Amino acid sequence: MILAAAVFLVILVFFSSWRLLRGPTIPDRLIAADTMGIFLAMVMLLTGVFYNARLMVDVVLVFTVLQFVDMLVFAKYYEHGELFK
Amino acid sequence: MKVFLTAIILAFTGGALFVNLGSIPDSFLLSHTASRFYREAVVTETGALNTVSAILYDFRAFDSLGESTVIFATVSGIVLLLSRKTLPVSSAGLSLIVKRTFGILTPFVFLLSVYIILHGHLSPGGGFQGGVLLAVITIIFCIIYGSSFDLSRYPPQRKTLIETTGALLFLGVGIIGIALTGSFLGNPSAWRGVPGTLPSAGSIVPINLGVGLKVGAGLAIIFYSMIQKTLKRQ
Amino acid sequence: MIEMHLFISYALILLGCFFALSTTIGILRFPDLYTRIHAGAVALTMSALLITVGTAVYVWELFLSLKILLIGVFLLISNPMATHAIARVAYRHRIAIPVSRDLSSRQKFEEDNRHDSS
Amino acid sequence: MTLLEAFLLPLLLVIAILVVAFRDLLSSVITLSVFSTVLAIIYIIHQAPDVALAEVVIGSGLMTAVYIAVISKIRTYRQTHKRGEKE
Repeated sequence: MILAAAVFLVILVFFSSWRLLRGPTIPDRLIAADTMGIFLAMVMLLTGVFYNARLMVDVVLVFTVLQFVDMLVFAKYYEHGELFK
Repeated sequence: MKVFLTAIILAFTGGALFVNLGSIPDSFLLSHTASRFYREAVVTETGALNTVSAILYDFRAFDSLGESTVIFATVSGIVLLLSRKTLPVSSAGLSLIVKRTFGILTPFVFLLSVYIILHGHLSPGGGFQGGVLLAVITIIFCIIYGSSFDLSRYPPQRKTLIETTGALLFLGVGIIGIALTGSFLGNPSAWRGVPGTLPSAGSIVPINLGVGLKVGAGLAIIFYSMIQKTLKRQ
Repeated sequence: MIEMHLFISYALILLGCFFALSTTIGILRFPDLYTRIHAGAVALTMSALLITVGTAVYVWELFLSLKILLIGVFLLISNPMATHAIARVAYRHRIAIPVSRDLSSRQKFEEDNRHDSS
Repeated sequence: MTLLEAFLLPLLLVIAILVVAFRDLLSSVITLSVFSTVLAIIYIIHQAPDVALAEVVIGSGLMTAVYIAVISKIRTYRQTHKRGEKE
């Protein structure tokens, strides 16, 4: 059941990559990458719990923090056209 | 013609790699001598539960010292290339909501990095990963509050001080190893403790701490030097 | 008792998968950047939160469940914030124009931009 | 090869092709962060949480910021160069 949910989420990531390919603007791609990142974090959590939960949860915790910082870096870059103006 | 040739070469190389990967037996690797020694002797010889961390910071600690020297050389090169005579660029950040939220979240990130550094011998992680998370705090300050905030809170001199402290901690543990066990970076058995508890695993914990401080401060210096603008030459 | 909490966790994960499916449909089929951001903020946060709580119930140990719930709490804070930053950038710098039938929102967009640039 | 891996490896291939195929550098960097995430999941499936943590931390956290800083430097150099030519 856990693995089935993970496989389902991976299939959804496949479909979301279409928006990453065909987004008309950069923020579309950003939203698609954010969605894919959180789906993949959930896949990471589910597979980690399936295999050996005590070791793998830290990876997901670190990944959510870094994903958030990533999105803000992209937003800052896109706000000014460069990282600092 | 060129595309055709490229396709043939790619298909040939891919097929060869695939065949090679398929022919590796699974059980052969783990029954070999070195990996069997690591599997059996890690807990009794070092007291650490995390085998990767034990290999990196106990059996091959001299190698890790060389790696941290590489980071030191990289930081020196980047600071020499991108000159220090620069302006603190901007105080413009993101919107107020993001700033307030990160006022709550940044101590959490710091706590997470300290957890990953100090639990390097028990759970996945260690000095390098936690150090990169420490460097992410500088990225957060520069991105969200503007880089003048980062300059006022953590000036580059203090980052250099932290980096040097980390390197000296690493070397100091090595010299204590000479005094206690007779070899450089040796793991003194008096510090070993009960495996599985937090104050255990001998010299792995202070080496993790030193590597974490060094990597965090070094990568923070690299990022801070890269986002600055150089002064225009008048 | 054990089967009971397994049942609850499976139900929560299944509900989270439904919300994830609706998120993907929204991201693929909505006509406009801002509606896509709406799908990516609301439904995605709900899906992530439900899957996290379901996994925490599945594991059923005190500290491990608390650590997994910490991921959920962090996602609850972080994901709306990231989408807020992206939407704000896109609106302020007129990267994407909202597609709508009625003219009032379009006119408001134009007025905001004129007020911004002047 | 498990069922999950049978779906993840083609996803890795698709995303790697997307990274190379984009003309825009920013889109490539956005896609590259997704690539490192998928690679981390494959490491987790192969029971290597230490490597997965390093991959997540470097590929998704640090390298993105450094790449964006470098792209920002390149763009500003190009703009100032163009402006100097105009004058």
